[in-house]
Amino acid sequence: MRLGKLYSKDEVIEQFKDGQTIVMGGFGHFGTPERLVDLVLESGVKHLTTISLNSCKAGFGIGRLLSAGVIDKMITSHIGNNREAMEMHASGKLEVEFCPMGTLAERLRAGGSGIAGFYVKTGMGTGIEKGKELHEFNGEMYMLETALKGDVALVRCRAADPLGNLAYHGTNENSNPLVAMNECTVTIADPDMILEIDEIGPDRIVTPGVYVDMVLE
Amino acid sequence: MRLGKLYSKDEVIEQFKDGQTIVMGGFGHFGTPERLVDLVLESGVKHLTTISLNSCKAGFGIGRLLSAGVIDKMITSHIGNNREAMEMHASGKLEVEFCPMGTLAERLRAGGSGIAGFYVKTGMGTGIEKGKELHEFNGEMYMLETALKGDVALVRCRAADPLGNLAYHGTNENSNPLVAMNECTVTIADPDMILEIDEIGPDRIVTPGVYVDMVLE
Amino acid sequence: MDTLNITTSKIDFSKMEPREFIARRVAAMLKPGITVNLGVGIPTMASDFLREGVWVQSENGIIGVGKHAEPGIRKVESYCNASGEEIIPTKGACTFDVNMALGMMRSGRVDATVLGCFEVAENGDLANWTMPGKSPGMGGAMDIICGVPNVIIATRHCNKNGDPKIVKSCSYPLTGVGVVNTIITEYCVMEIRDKHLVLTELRDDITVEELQKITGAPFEVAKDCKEMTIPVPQIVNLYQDFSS
Amino acid sequence: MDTLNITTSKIDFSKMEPREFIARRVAAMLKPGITVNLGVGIPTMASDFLREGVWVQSENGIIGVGKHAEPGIRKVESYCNASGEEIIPTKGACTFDVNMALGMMRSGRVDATVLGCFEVAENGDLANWTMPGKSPGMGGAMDIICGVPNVIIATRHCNKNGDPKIVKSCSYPLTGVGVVNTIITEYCVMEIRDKHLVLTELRDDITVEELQKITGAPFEVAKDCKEMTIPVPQIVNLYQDFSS
Repeated sequence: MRLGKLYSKDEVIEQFKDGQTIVMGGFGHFGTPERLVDLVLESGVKHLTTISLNSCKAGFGIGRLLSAGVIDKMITSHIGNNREAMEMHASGKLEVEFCPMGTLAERLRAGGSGIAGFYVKTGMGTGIEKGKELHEFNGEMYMLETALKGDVALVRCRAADPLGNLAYHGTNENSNPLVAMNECTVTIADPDMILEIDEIGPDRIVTPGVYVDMVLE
Repeated sequence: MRLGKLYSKDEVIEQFKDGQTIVMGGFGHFGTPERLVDLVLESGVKHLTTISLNSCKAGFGIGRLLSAGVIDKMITSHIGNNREAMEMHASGKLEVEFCPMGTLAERLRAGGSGIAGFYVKTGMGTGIEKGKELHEFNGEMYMLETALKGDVALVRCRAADPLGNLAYHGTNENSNPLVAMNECTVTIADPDMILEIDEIGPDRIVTPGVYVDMVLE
Repeated sequence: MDTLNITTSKIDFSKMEPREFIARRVAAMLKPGITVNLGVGIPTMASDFLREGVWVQSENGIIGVGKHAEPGIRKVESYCNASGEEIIPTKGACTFDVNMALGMMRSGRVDATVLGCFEVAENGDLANWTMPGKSPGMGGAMDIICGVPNVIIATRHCNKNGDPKIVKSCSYPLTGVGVVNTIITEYCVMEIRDKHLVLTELRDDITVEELQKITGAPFEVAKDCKEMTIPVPQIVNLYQDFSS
Repeated sequence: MDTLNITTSKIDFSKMEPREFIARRVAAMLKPGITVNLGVGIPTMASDFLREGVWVQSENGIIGVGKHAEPGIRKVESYCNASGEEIIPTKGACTFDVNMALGMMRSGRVDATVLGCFEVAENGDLANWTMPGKSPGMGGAMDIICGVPNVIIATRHCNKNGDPKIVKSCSYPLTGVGVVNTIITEYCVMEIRDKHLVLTELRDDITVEELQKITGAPFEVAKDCKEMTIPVPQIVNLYQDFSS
């Protein structure tokens, strides 16, 4: 019998398929699910779309998938700290859909909490509002941003328990709780440590296990 | 010289004015800022509008303001566990604007994070969508809900530090972090205990001090 | 949401307070491994009778609502359920803000909810938030049912005037449209299938004809309609994976 | 955002790397008690030179960014700034998710931000996310400037081709419309007042005429235009209330 939501490497690898949209936590090389990136690479899947805050530093997270040539398109807010990403984008080898970081984060949250869309002022007047629905509230114009969902969510966390409850540490938290919330087909956590039930504690758990399908052993 | 954001009873009382909209944390009699309710009553202000999840149990939180006759209007999701509120409402002595609890909570968050409005399915087809803007997303209808803001936010928390960083405990958390986030003129915390700077810890702080104006000593 | 195939024992229903009976029958219906939201009233009573391994979610911000606390055993009340009653959190519980609690339900992360009602109609419509002279409000109910796939109504069969709560069409403002899957009263269990009521369990001290008289809408009797009983709880392992 | 009235000391600018000089001047401008967001590049460098009591917010989810960490002093990298560089959190720091980090800025809880630029126009327009052949992306910049009241640009005066970055009108796609308040380069401090540039500080090794030649838009010289220096840091109390 399985012990809660703890899964082996091989069971996790089975989740990856060609053409999936992968939502990944992390900022720069902080809080990226490196063990899960290993497994994506090991699975040999291709033509991925990724959703992440940025392209990570080369050699970490999304950056490793990029180097392996398995990403067709990135939805992200920033690739400036990864020279390879900048070059692939400039030469047309990589499609990048830019979205402001706060809007992207909010869209991931919306796509994990039954909110279809929301209005923000972010980027009004810059041109990114083109093609979006605009709405006036209290004399100011806002643009409609819609929920974003992926197929597989990859989450890095400090601690997990067998129920899938997760806790984060420092700025390695970054987008990970939002990625974990997002309504993907499968949500997989890569914890630094696996603790016993109740060891994290009710107040310290940030992502309840109800959001998490698998914890990589 | 003032020690951070710690304020005395008298300084807090000065914040209350007739006709204000008070946003208050709490659910039932759990996590209600009772010391701040004392001060609202002591201030003698009247004709308040309150925004809260529910009307609390009689003798607690909003319920005490209600008994004192200082509330003209409540924006809330539930008054069923407070007989006095039910009677005042039924007899026309109290105006109640009902809003589904999740929508209300989300509106408080929106009103504290630069989001003017958002679309949810909550209540579609029940009649509460009347007069609201509807929008179709992926073949389903959603209604537009708008941000809600108050004048004074009253927050109960487990711990505060002199910088105004707050932490919560158990289900006393409920709406308190959302109330603390809400863009009010003044946000006041009622902590069970005041800890030294760094005692709560970076990971355990739920409401950063940047949201909080005053901590009641 | 099937009842587990376990030993059942005969209980003398006539001596049990109807609300407790309903709460016990609801509890027996909830399968270990699921996460269930329990609403104000009879539903929260069910938490005292649940099998281990059933996770109770409450809209005030917790997964892992356990039994009701004995008065006075602790100094600081820090955990409550949807009815605002003090509870003991279970092992493995976690708490969060109400925004996450309701967002979790809107987005379908909670398997089932048990709610009370003023009226429930044969087409699955639910009215439980306002009626002339009595408006408790919707609380989290509207948010809950817009995402939770299995909506169970736990209610007395008739209201205080003796009128049926199960009706052809709701006369009070709706909380949800066509959302109810199952109704549990002190007399029976009914399922709503294709906008019609189907009786699946009936107490042995009431006949189908008697039940029809106190029910405001026609119902079909399921071929495999059973006697309404309360199965004996089963001990389970908290770590167990019930998903398969 | 005035410079505090404190002792200033003369520094030999000619020996200081221009980026460091800019970062130091930015740091000196930030008053204890404020919360400031520091963007990628020169702005994050400023955190090493700040006075105590200045709270640095970063869009990756922290208030209390301290100095850069020495490489290898800790095994687990758990705190970084907007540039993805490891930092030591200050006393009183707190961390949170990026949603709160950006929501906090959209809703005006952060007093100021320091950002880099490709171009900044005399009317306060800012371009710093995409240009032909180079598109780092906007990161959090668009979210930040839509709510933060004081936008400071910290930048080299000219780009790598020697062309002015301060222009009459931005030629690249905008990050923000009319949002910039202050520009700090290795030569000067300019304020944008009523859609015009006003020179408020100038280094003593460059003349107004020379500065105009490398600036792509006309500027007015403030009556009280001062020599550009770096005030010496002042020690303050973390608990102090600077709001009054």
